[in-house]
Amino acid sequence: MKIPPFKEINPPDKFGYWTNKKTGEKFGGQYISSLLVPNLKRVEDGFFKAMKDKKFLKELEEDLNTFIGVQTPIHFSKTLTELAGGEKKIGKIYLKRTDLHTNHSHKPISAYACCKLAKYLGFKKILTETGAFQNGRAVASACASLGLKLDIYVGANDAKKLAINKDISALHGARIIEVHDSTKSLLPAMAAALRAFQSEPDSMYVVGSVAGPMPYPLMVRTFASVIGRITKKQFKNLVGKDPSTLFAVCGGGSNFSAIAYPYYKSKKPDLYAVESAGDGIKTGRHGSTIGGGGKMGILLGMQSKVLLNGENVAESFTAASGLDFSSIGPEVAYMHSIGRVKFLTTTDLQAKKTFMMMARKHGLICAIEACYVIFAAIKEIRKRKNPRENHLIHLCGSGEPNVAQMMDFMKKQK
Amino acid sequence: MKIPPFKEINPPDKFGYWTNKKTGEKFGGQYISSLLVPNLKRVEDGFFKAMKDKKFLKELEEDLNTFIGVQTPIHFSKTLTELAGGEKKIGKIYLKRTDLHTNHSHKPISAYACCKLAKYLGFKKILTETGAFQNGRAVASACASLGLKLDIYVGANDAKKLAINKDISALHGARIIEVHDSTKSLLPAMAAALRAFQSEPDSMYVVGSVAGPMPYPLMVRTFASVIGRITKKQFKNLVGKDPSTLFAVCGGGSNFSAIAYPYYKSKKPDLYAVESAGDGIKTGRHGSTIGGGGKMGILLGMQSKVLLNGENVAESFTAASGLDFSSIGPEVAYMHSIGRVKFLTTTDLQAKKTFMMMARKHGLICAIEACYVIFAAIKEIRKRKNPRENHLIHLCGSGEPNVAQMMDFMKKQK
Amino acid sequence: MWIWRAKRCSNDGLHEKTKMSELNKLFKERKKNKKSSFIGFVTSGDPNYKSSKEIMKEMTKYCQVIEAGVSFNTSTSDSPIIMEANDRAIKSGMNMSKTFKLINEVKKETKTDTPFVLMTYLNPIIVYGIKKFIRSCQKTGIAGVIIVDASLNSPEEKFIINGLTKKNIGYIKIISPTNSEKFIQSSIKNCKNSWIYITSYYGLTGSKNVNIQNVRKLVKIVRKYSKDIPIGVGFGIKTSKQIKDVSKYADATIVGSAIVNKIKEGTENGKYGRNLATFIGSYLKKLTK
Amino acid sequence: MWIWRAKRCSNDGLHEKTKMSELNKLFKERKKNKKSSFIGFVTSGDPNYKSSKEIMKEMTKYCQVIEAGVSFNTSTSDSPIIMEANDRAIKSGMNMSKTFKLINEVKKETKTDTPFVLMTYLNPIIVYGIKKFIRSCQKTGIAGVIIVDASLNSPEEKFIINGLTKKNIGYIKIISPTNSEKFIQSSIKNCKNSWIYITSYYGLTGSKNVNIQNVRKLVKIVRKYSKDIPIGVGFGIKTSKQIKDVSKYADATIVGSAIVNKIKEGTENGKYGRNLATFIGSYLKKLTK
Ligand SMILES: Cc1ncc(COP(=O)(O)O)c(C=O)c1O
Ligand SMILES: Cc1ncc(COP(=O)(O)O)c(C=O)c1O
Repeated sequence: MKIPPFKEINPPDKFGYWTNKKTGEKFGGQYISSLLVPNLKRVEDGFFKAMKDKKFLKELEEDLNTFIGVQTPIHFSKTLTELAGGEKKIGKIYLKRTDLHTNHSHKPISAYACCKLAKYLGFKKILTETGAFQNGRAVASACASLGLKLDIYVGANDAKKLAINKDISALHGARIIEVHDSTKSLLPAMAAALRAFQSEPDSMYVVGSVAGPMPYPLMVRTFASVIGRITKKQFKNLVGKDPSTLFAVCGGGSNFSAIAYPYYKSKKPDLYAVESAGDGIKTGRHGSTIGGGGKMGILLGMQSKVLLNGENVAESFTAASGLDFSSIGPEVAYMHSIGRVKFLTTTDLQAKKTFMMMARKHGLICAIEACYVIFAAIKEIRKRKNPRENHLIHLCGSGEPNVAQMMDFMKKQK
Repeated sequence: MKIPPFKEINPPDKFGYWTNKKTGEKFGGQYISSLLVPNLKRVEDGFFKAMKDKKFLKELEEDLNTFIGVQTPIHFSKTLTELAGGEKKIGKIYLKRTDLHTNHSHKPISAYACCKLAKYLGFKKILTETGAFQNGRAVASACASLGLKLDIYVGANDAKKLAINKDISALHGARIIEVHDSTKSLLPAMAAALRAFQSEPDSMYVVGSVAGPMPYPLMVRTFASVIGRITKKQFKNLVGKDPSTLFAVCGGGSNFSAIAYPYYKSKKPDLYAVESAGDGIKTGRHGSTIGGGGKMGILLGMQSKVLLNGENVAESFTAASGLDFSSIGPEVAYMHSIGRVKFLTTTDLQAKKTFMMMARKHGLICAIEACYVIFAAIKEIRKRKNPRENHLIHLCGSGEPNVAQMMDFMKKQK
Repeated sequence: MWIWRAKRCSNDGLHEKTKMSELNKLFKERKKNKKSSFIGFVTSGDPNYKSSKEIMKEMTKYCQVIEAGVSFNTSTSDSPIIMEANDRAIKSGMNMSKTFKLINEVKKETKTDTPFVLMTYLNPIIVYGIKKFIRSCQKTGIAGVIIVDASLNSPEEKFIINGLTKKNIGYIKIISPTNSEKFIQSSIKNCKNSWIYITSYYGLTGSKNVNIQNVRKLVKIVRKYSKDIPIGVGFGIKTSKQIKDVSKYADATIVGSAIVNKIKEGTENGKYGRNLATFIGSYLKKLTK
Repeated sequence: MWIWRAKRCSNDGLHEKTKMSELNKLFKERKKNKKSSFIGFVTSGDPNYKSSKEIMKEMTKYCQVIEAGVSFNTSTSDSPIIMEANDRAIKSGMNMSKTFKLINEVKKETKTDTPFVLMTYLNPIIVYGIKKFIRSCQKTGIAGVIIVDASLNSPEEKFIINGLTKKNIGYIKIISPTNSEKFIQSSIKNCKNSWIYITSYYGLTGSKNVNIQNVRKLVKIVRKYSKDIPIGVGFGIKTSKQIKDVSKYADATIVGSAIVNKIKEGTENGKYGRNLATFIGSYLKKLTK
């Protein structure tokens, strides 16, 4: 199948803002030091040029198809359908199998595409940040395959953790730089990568989600939307119409917008983004920017909803390293503010139990991130109780990186 | 794409033998205790019945397409093509991306299909053996998804090793049974699983390769050949003709026959099976049944080439747990004996260096098993030196299970 | 049938014929006296050559037949108990030719007429050489051979049966409760010159207790196809009471795992050689009284 | 231009006007005497409120202007040295309102007329409230504001510039060697009521040594678009020699990382309060002599 071409259906204004006309809230923008201005301009101009360059697009399509493997199936899940009440009560539940990509999540698409763009623009090196090396691994793989150097910035505390994807990033030849600022976790690592971008003119920064200063949120969702473009067509072929609901997890929002983007302007499906409620919203230990009452803030070059601790950005807490982010991408925050996307939350415990259920009953080792969305989806689908509906859940990654954590959980459950 | 239907082009005789007419050598058969006779009959009859049952085949096809994800791409590898000398010297090198399956190797296809057959035949439980839990994980995933119980037999020494696929098998709910016989490794584990099959009439044995008593070698290659059937059609669509050469690794032979089967009766491509030479054939520490001069023997219910140590089966040595087998499947041994398949060997060190090269230069974390075939293929393709050729390498799995081992190797290399 | 065999093989000399008749006579004679024969199984060379020889010598006092297992490291049908015995034997350097040597020495040193039956897998035979194997059986005076994984359709089995039959050596097949009548019928055909081995349950040796129900059923089926083929029963026989119960239906009872377990126990308590042999002997005495 | 500003903001009272003039006068007067102004940077509240106050008080003796950083934990443009200072300040409970309080107290206690410039990111301002921020600047007598991540196109910058201008408070933009002339021209426009900040290289504060080549080039470009806007130069200035070299081209030199490093050194050696302040003081004395 050819990848349906990209169509811009939700452009930001020329300054990079999505504006909620009713509230006046502005999402996005480019909040950066003057020193970063030329770098961002080079990336932005390059991105728009590349998106019009047929040769670039054709090569990218071939690489995505055969190197990343984006033509993943949609699986009709009898197990989940039955779990939610059965076809006669709730309709059918489908899983989009993004776990089957090279490097096993949605991240490799935008990581690869951004690195390909970097090469196209003549950059020799990539800078990126990572938490649990999910983005780190995806970028490292892309850089190795494209012959680019790579520095991965990681919080010193995160770097201490054992992680298979960390080792894999090293095997790909990436240089791993520990960041000792602030919470020594993802947020300062991202800030450090942006700072490095300000020092190394021959390097291009690649971000791990639909966040950061323009053009990053736009660029990442445009590249990542390959998933949604394929899915939309696949689902129509399979079921005959668009899904009634679409559920995706939301850390920074790349995973959500990757699949939901092509549906932004249509009435159907109902869009649900699921955040990690950590130990529970009330405990304060969570990663729910929307569900936990995040406020407008400006961080890492963008304006969006942010979890704040006074004037500083608050730390987020979640068992899912991929959801450990105190803000969300500006476009997703905008889509929420205009009411197109509903937000749900799942606690860590619920997600872990869902992981076990998926392993035991479905034969799938899902990324823990995906388990937040599966749990919330089943709950919501049960509520909707409509046998004529078709539900689509984004199974956004496979769970090898979570195995050690889940073995502990299994032992404790016994 | 629909999976091209199975056609029997290389049937064994009614007693389960492939006979080399020139030498009189017989491969296959059913060498088992009388107690196993009824069980094997039930499986054999069931298998032939299922292969004629349109409903069974249709369901299986859907599951393979959307649960296992068998429609993986063929990737034109610029990196390997250049490494081998460039298009102008050696033609083009393609990789069949079997690493993109659920559970990341070719094993899940036959594992899932056999378990599906077990369910179809009314068995409640599966018995299987495993070395490094590659087969164990594949069967565990299938059993979880199909609602079957599972006992995995594993040599006590193998069980001690840390292995992510072992943990994953446990997460899928499999019972893991340690075998303390003999070398406490794969071979006695396989014998133990067959013995269990003799004790539990409600359980069906599932084998990890194209080995064991009939109908297992036949059944596994028939199911696994899904890969080859898809590949043959894909390659024709992509390149316009069949490949000139086809390279696949060979432990027990399931991986080789999975992709090579549909080409058995045609002149093209030249078929190459690659074995592990361990520390080098001359050291005696290797896993090359053919390359290491294995003799005809009878083990685990079949007659085939075997590495012997006096009257006993010899232990094999290799860094690749998936190739740690002292024999090869009877059909592959037969194909070799009639000259249709050439055998090559790669040492552990060469394979490990290839792993590093693939990670660094290709951005892929390949199963170590796949690295044996990549190394041997490049070497052979360089020798052939024919710019009009198209080469196909079976990238049979992804290398997460090898990461710890390879990190050690990388550190020592420094 | 035996007569026909004897006739067909009459050119094979008296020695073999006598042996087979002896074994046959033994079963029948003891049956007349309402006594079943007792067959003791050990892995030859367990725990090592010397001790095994002493054990077998001791066994000739209590067993009407000795079944000697040939150790094989990839056995597909033995219980863990016997697998361990195989491991012990292999570790001590045991193989096919030493097995023949061992039995030969036992026979010579005890001057016993206790018949020996070999239990083995095909691979050791193939590696040793089929023809050589048959010759060695003949030379050593082996009375019968059980090949666990020789299936009815394999060319090897046909070849071996022919060879053994020519030398007037018995070929013994195992049947189990789940085998079809057709399979049982064919098996009996292959055992024409010896006896048939019934397993009392579906499973591994030593894993459960003998199942008399199954034995009765199987004997009935066997008798449907052969009035007089001797029947041995094994699997799960551990006590003298069980021996007596089974003997009501069988010409012979086979005890394996229980004896092998005793060897393990003795070995673990530091017994070797004669010491170990008398330990096994006193156990067999109790078992067979 | 300053006059125009003063006029437009004439209703804003004398206090602010005087301050701005003072700052402006300062630069010009010292320039006349071939003396450039020295701007010292510290993170306010580093290592804690009390010590920071003593340090700032001490700084009034050696600095013509004090640049006080508002700590922010997700800074996207500070060197690791300054990030650490931010961490120390945040840990000790520093925030925007305490920064105003601190500066207010320094001013009162020293009765100094040394102007203060705030360096901050947008987020702390937004959370504090933009209007409230402007009011507090006015109340505290802040002379100028640098907002690192306020971009030319953001509505926040426009809003803040307007507010500050009305209160006659300077707004300072940073430009660097890689910025386009167009960007520099727009930046100058935004700095009309204050001065423009030139970074001597492309990178982070304190990461390299000052690059005079770049400074000369940038000064030239700035002068193309404004004959008289005061120019401050920062990034990589660590020695009195470098201060003198840069002063040939600039109205002011800014030293940040080097001072902050000294604070770290002092703190690590157990110095706090006045003790730490005199330690910094003697360093500044050498640096500025
Ligand atoms: C498997 C998986 N799913 C979802 C996410 C969340 O993606 P995003 O942060 O862009 O929402 C991640 C992030 O690492 C991930 O690895
Ligand atoms: C990735 C991979 N490739 C190849 C093989 C070898 O397959 P076979 O033993 O059937 O030849 C294995 C076996 O585990 C494997 O896991």
